[in-house]
Amino acid sequence: MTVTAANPETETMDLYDHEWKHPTVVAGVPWKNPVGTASGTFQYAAVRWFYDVSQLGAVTTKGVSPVPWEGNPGVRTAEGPACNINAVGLQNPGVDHYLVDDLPKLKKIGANVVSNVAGHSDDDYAEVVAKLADSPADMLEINVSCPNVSAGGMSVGTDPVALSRLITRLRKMTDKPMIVKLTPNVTDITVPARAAVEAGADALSLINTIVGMRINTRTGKPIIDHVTGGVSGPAVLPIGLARVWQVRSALPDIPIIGIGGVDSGEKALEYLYAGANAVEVGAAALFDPVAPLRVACELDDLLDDRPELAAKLAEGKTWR
Amino acid sequence: MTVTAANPETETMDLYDHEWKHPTVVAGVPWKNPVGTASGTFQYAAVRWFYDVSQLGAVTTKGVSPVPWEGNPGVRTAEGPACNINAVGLQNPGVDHYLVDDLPKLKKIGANVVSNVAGHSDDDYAEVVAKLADSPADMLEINVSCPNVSAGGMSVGTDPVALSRLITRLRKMTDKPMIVKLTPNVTDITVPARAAVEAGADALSLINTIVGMRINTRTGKPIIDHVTGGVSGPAVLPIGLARVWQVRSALPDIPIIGIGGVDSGEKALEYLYAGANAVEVGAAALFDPVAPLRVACELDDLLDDRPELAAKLAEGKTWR
Amino acid sequence: MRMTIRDPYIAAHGRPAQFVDFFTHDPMKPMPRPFGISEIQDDLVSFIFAVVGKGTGEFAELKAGDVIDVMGPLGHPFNTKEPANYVLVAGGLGVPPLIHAAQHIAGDENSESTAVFGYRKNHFADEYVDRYADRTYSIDESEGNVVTLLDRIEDELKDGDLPPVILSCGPLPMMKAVASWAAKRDIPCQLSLEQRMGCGYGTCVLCTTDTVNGRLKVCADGPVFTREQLGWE
Amino acid sequence: MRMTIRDPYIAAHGRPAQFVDFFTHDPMKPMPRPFGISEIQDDLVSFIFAVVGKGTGEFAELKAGDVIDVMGPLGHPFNTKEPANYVLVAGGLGVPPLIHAAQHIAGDENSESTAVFGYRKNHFADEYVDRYADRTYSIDESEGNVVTLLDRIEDELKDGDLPPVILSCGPLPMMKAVASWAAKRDIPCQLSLEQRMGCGYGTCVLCTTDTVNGRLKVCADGPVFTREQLGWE
Repeated sequence: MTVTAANPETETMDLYDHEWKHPTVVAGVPWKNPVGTASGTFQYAAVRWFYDVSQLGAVTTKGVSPVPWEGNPGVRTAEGPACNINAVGLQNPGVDHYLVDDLPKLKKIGANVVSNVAGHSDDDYAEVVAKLADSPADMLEINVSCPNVSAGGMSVGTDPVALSRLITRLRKMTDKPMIVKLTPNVTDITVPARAAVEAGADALSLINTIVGMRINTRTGKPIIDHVTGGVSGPAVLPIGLARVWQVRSALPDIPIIGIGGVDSGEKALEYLYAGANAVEVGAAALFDPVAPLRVACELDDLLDDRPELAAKLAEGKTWR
Repeated sequence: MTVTAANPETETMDLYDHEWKHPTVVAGVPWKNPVGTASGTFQYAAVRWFYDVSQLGAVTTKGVSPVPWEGNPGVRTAEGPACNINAVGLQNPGVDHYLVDDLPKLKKIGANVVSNVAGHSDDDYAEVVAKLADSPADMLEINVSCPNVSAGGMSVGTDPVALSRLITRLRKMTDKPMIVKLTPNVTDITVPARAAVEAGADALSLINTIVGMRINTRTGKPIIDHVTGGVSGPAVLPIGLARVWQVRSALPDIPIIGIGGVDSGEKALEYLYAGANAVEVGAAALFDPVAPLRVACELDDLLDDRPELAAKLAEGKTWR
Repeated sequence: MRMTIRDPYIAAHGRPAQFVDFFTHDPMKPMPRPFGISEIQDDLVSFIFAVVGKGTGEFAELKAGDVIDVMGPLGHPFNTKEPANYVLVAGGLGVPPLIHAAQHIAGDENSESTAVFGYRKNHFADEYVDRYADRTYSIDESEGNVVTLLDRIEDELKDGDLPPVILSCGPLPMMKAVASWAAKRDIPCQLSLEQRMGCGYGTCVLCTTDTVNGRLKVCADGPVFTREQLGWE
Repeated sequence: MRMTIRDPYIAAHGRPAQFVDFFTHDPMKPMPRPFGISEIQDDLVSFIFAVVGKGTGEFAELKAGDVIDVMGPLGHPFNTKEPANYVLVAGGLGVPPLIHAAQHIAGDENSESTAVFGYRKNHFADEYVDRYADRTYSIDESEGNVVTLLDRIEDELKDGDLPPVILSCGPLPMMKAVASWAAKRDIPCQLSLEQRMGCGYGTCVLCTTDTVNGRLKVCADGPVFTREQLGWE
């Protein structure tokens, strides 16, 4: 396969023989570097052709539910200015398939695996976490943006009471480090952030996608059959940075994984200065399969000139 | 002054001699075309050199407060991918100055003027609305995104109870059509939308800017002295469209002015199909002074091929 | 628009119905644009596309010698291993991959091909496919559609030495009609689907289609599916 | 980097300390980049700038004959109407507008100019300003700063036939030091401020500075303010 990445810098960097200089620690788990994949944009079967994913700080796999989910029908994506809009609806083959397929394959090659958990009810989440509790997954990430019947059909991430109840329940089921992935579609993200941490979350990842849509001006109809979807990509960078800054200001000690618009080491660095311990690369991998590895290499080199920041990260601390 | 606009189409269109074919009506007020300026990006003294602003559907002036406001000190702006981030802090010379300067000048040239009202307390808003009630302003637009002491320092736009109280109070003070400009920084925008309409708003405009920030990776510090600012520009288009779609779905009859990322007639059209009666052009005017007029001309021509939509707009109705 | 790129890898490995992701140079349009391969000569790979927006518009403005970013070949090709009379049924922008299919089959002495192309107006691709197909039939909207043609040549297909196998690409209603026509006559039918795509290589799950085996990715599980897989009757 | 554009309007109307907004071709960077005019010859306008990011980097890669979008001249210029010995005190990227000031004053037989430039290392602008200024003094960080120079030439300024008027542009701490030096000696002082800008033409109110008359726009009310307006002592 001919792979020519969208970013010309890729061609001048040796991505495939990089010696990592600046590791980090997230909620007690060592990461080779502060860069992971964002859930929903990573399928091992597709990505393994492009690079050795065990070289990343972490691999966050697609959300798994207790049973296979088919996701949304029809057109699931539209493009916005400098962004992608997706309405996959968390299609996945279910946790049982994950436990015998993606997870063992990723652990076999030595990847640091964050298993993302999805559910449409508190019981859904509990069922998945119960099965992952004894698995070789390194960390769990709870996706609380899915519409949830236990929260009246709203996403648990927008309802701090429902969120607290859910995380309290899951906390009792596993000692694995548990990350809660927050949605930005709230008035004040520090409210669910605090609720998650007080209920036992070991770390927070943010932001999930922002609700958006496009319209086909030839038909006058929404491009995506589900009408709205989640916006991700370069366009959301300033919004993600502000949310990380806000949560870091409210919660000085909780590990934070910054997500949103990271497509270069420079942008990853912005998240670290905003108070994140690490970042995840999402939409950029749709435009450039090797983006997560490239970002990790770029960031590793940028940290050479920032020994103070690098030293803090190495100890699991952050800039702010 | 040499004016070469960023959009090459400008050069091939005659913006200065356009006969408007497709008017609209917003809350009973006729607009020559469905395109206005967005508050905060329009200063008559600066824009009048570029084009005849009376040719726009409406001119929404910068927010005015009871007394002059100095806004935020230091660096107020940063650039994001395909967006601007601003932290002006509503600097303005106050309502008394507005009543003897911008407003009479705009009315003298025949502009359709929407006067944007800002306040840091309910009394602030009331004082401004009282003075504008007897003015020649055609419509009022209430900016409820400012931090407000009457809402405990939060913006009234994020607190439906405080919003309802404020709009109920202002409603009694004037018969002028009153638009409430909603902030997107809420969990569910249909809640403040409904609160505003039930309290007497004649129309809604949305979206105001989204909280965002950038960091200078040389210093590790936020670029804007106020840390966060409001994101506007092409990047926010999908988010604005989704909010308009949601509000239109919840409130079938209220006039809506769509704002966010409009820099072409095509994008204005997306808002109209999403359910807006009109649009406002904001950040695009920072990159291209004639953008509002250009968008109006482009949209007017695009509506030629959409007689059904044009007919609805002409009657003050919408596509959805 | 016809565009030809020099890429020895894609030229050597590209098979009919596979596609190549093209990246715009406009960062406002970050998503790749997938184009089906329409012809391969030595290390040159050709594509035929319509300008539908500013993304594809950018490619229309390329000049000879320009360099662009591409990724491919992607997806699973038509299966043309069995000796057969491959009936290449295409409409609209489904035509280019079937020109490539004709070219590919022309290199296989055990099979032959019959092009059945439907156009809106201009029979733009006949000149290309004529070079490879053993027979070319085409029709435009003023006369009918591809099913009109299939009805016309049904006896000919039946009476041929090789069993007919339909390979089809085009608008969904056309492909469904073709699949239905094939089902009634028990003719094997492979369909190359179009869908609004994301990454193109199988990671984002943005382009799916419903099959009897569940919702599968068009980019990585397809774009070619059999009529049976799609459950079209 | 030195860049020259052909623009008869700007060439005819541009005055010292006025700036021109340059637009990138990258839609990800929609904000204009303001550059101060450094020299005007016939209908050619020159700018000197440092590449500080990808926005300015794009301009560094332009080739002769390329066309770019600009808007200008913008802002209020230095006031050089009164006969005086204009002392052009600049540092870093504040230097280019003062080359233009020297050029402008050279065309006025009633005034003269004295360039006082501070550099980090390389005295890059001496060759340009020498052509226009009546006297040029420059210094780099190894020897001191512009105030060192001002102290050195203080007597010369006092004893000259024309009264000294300081025009200054550069980093904020430098300009404050210059204003303070001028205040103590009762020398008039005009300062051209730099600020992160938005529109450049006065509509967005993103670039402000505190003055005794309140918070004013750098782009439209400035960039030149007197020491008294700024209240710097």
